[in-house]
Amino acid sequence: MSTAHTDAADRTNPRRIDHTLTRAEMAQRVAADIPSGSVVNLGIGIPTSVSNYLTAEQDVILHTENGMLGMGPEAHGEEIDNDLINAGKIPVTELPGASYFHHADSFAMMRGGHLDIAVLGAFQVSAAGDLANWHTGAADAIPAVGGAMDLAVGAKNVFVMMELTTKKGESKLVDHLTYPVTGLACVTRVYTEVAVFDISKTTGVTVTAIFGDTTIDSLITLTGLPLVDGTTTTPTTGIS
Amino acid sequence: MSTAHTDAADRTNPRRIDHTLTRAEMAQRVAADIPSGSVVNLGIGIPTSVSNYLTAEQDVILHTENGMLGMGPEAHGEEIDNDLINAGKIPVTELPGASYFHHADSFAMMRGGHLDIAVLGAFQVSAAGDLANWHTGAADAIPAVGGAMDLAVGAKNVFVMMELTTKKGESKLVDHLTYPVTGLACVTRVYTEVAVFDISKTTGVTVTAIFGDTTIDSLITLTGLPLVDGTTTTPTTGIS
Amino acid sequence: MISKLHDSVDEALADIRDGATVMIGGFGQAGQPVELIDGLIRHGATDLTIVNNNAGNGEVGLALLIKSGFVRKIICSFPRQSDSQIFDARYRAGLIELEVVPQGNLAERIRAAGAGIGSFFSPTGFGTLLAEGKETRTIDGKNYVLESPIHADFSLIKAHQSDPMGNLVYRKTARNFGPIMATAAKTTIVQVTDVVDLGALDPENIITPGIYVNRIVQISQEACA
Amino acid sequence: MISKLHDSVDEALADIRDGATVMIGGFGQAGQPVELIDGLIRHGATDLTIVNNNAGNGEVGLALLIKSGFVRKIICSFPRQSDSQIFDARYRAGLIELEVVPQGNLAERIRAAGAGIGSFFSPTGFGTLLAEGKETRTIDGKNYVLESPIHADFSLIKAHQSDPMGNLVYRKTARNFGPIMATAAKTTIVQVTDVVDLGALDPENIITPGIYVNRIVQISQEACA
Repeated sequence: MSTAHTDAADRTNPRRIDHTLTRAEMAQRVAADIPSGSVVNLGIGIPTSVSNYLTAEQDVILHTENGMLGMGPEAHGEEIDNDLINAGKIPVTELPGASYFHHADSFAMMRGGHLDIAVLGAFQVSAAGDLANWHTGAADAIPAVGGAMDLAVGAKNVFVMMELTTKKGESKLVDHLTYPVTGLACVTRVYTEVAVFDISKTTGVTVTAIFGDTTIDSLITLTGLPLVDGTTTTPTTGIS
Repeated sequence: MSTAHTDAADRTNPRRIDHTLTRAEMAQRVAADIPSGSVVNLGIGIPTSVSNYLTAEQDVILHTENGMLGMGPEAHGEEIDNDLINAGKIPVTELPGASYFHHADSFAMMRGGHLDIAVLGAFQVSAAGDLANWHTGAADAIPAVGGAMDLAVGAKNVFVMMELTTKKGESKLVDHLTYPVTGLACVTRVYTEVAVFDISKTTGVTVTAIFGDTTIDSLITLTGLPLVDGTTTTPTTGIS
Repeated sequence: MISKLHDSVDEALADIRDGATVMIGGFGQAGQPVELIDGLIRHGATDLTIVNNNAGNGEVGLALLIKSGFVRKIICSFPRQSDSQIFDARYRAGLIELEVVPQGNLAERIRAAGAGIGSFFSPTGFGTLLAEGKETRTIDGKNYVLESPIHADFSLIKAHQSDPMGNLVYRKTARNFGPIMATAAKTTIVQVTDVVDLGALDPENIITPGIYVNRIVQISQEACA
Repeated sequence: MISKLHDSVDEALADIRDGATVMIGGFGQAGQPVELIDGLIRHGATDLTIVNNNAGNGEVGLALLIKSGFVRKIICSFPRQSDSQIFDARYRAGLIELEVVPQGNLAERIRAAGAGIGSFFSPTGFGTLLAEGKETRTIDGKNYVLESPIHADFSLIKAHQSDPMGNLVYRKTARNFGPIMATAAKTTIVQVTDVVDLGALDPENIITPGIYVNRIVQISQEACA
């Protein structure tokens, strides 16, 4: 397990894959990394698609901050009930063992540290785990935050799913945020199409998986960060 | 209505009665003064007996701080259910429209000002409405407070039921408390066997009813307080 | 028994005065008191402060209330949406004041008002634009922002069933802000789909005890659809 | 599906270590987890901090735990009762530490721990002996005392029914501290009268969602009587 694999085409090593990931593959990878029995909140947008890849055996319990645990898949046709929606206001279903509660109880659950993982999108993540995902900072933007700040500080682990670069080619994993902060030192893992990064107060940013023709060196150049190569060591779950 | 009645034997004036009140009569008087539809918490001890004199037409809703609204009379025989008790840990019954809730919700209800009246016992009440009813202050006493401080600050109106004097003949309605305080400026009315007192920030202490051969002058002498004689004026409810 | 049932929305809303703070329940369509909002528009009270999760969608309901110029200020977590054009336009024109509050702080501040809490330290928002100017404190190594209760004059909410005393149950995620808004207002007005007899609701399952509800208006399912 | 059911009280309590803070539910007999308390006595962990409304009655349960010398400190609202002789004696002998907390502050502090609140301003206790040394503040003309959350390592509570995920319902006033204590501990252990199948509890009526419950032990009604 501790032998270094440098062959990008080595398909037996999930930490080195020979193509960059599609969004679906990213979601699939996030889903596979969620420990059995976890309580998870999937943010609006791409993170929602993670639910498509969770298996029944994983026994993951989905929380939606508008007041439900045990959320099931999106509702279709006659299943649709306008009183049963997720945080993205999309009709969903209810699984056995579900429960409903009001908003204060729902956010107390989050803020009190009772969710294992929140999966969120991001504009930027810093090397210290600071998250920016609520406000572009544009002068004419109308601020709107929803539950983003609560999820950022509340969940025990915050996983971010994002493209690593902006349309202009700038890294979204940065030394210091230039977008307005959502939460400080909260992100523990970042999934991108070219690599997965773990963020730790003690060891900094570690690349735990790498895809396509990306190299550690190219990531260091792109991000300007002193990245640790964790693609050749035994992985840990990194979940607290 | 505004004519002065000085004849203590005038039985048509409930504000001047020719005998001092029994505890039952005190409870009856408190019950009669509770406005229709009020939400009321009756403290442990003598205040509990007020419930015996509430009429069905009054539609009073009883709160018990261990987690219930719509408490009914004490349970007897086969009615007894050990999971259904009041704050004095006595088995009670449930009325139609009752509801149960946990301790934090129950005290939030109280602290948030949603109870109209709390009826409590007291060691002392001050002219400013300060209440002492939780601690004798004795050096060897083990302090125990229960919900007394929460009720004192939480209910919109705090009615006290007590004998006016100690066994030594000292007034329990005082200028300043000598017992440890339960709550400051919280008592709005005091029912005793010899008189009823209303306490107001603006007008001070007013005697609104007087019993037996008690006189305003004898009450002023006993309490050492500048009492207002309200036994000859049109009463107001004094309930906020 | 005292019944809190009112015959009409208009009667139930009659004493909402200009300048009132009004909480409106709902998250998306779920729990939204549509008929009460429409009644508030007819009622015409102005200079309102509205507390809601959003700032209106499309051209109806809260958006129409805002369009009518009745709203001086809105306190919400998520004003900007794809169809929040009415709010957006008035905000950009400087015609409406906005206080953006993280959703969990919004809920907890409403709860604090109903629970008699003076203020509380919340970890949410620390170090962000939304905490600027607020008192902060480090407690056991974690950073917090001091948040104040949000009180209201009126809460307009929607529930599923009520008995005549105002004991309420909700349906699924339509519960959302209803139970806490009911506790935070001087006067709570609820629209319900069903009114049931006293005693018909199981005391174990009542979500909002009737003492938090002042007025009930029944809006049949058909009218809602 | 992951089941949280344990076969025995002793197994469920096995990892409670010396020095732990343990919340124990119940108000009077209602909601008191009698079998779990007896198990805690058998288990023998010492130097415990116990959070309960009272400090034991008679010679059984919490009183016996105290008599056994296992309790270093108790946090409660009402220690002194007609039959609290065991606590009284140890307290007067200086053998047990006591923190008296007004009952509503006790409940709110437990809730704050579960809800991630750093601290909060409560009106209860202002100007009293129980607020001595605490920070105070006047907010909108009203006086408040700053109160801190009470966290626990373990909560031992009693509920009426559970499903295998730990979703709980309670009975009448036996609900009392159970729902909030379940949220405030790292590990919550519940004794229930009935275990029902997954899906048998109505999601609208679940009082404690299963994510707050770590271990379930069924104690049949007969054993409780």
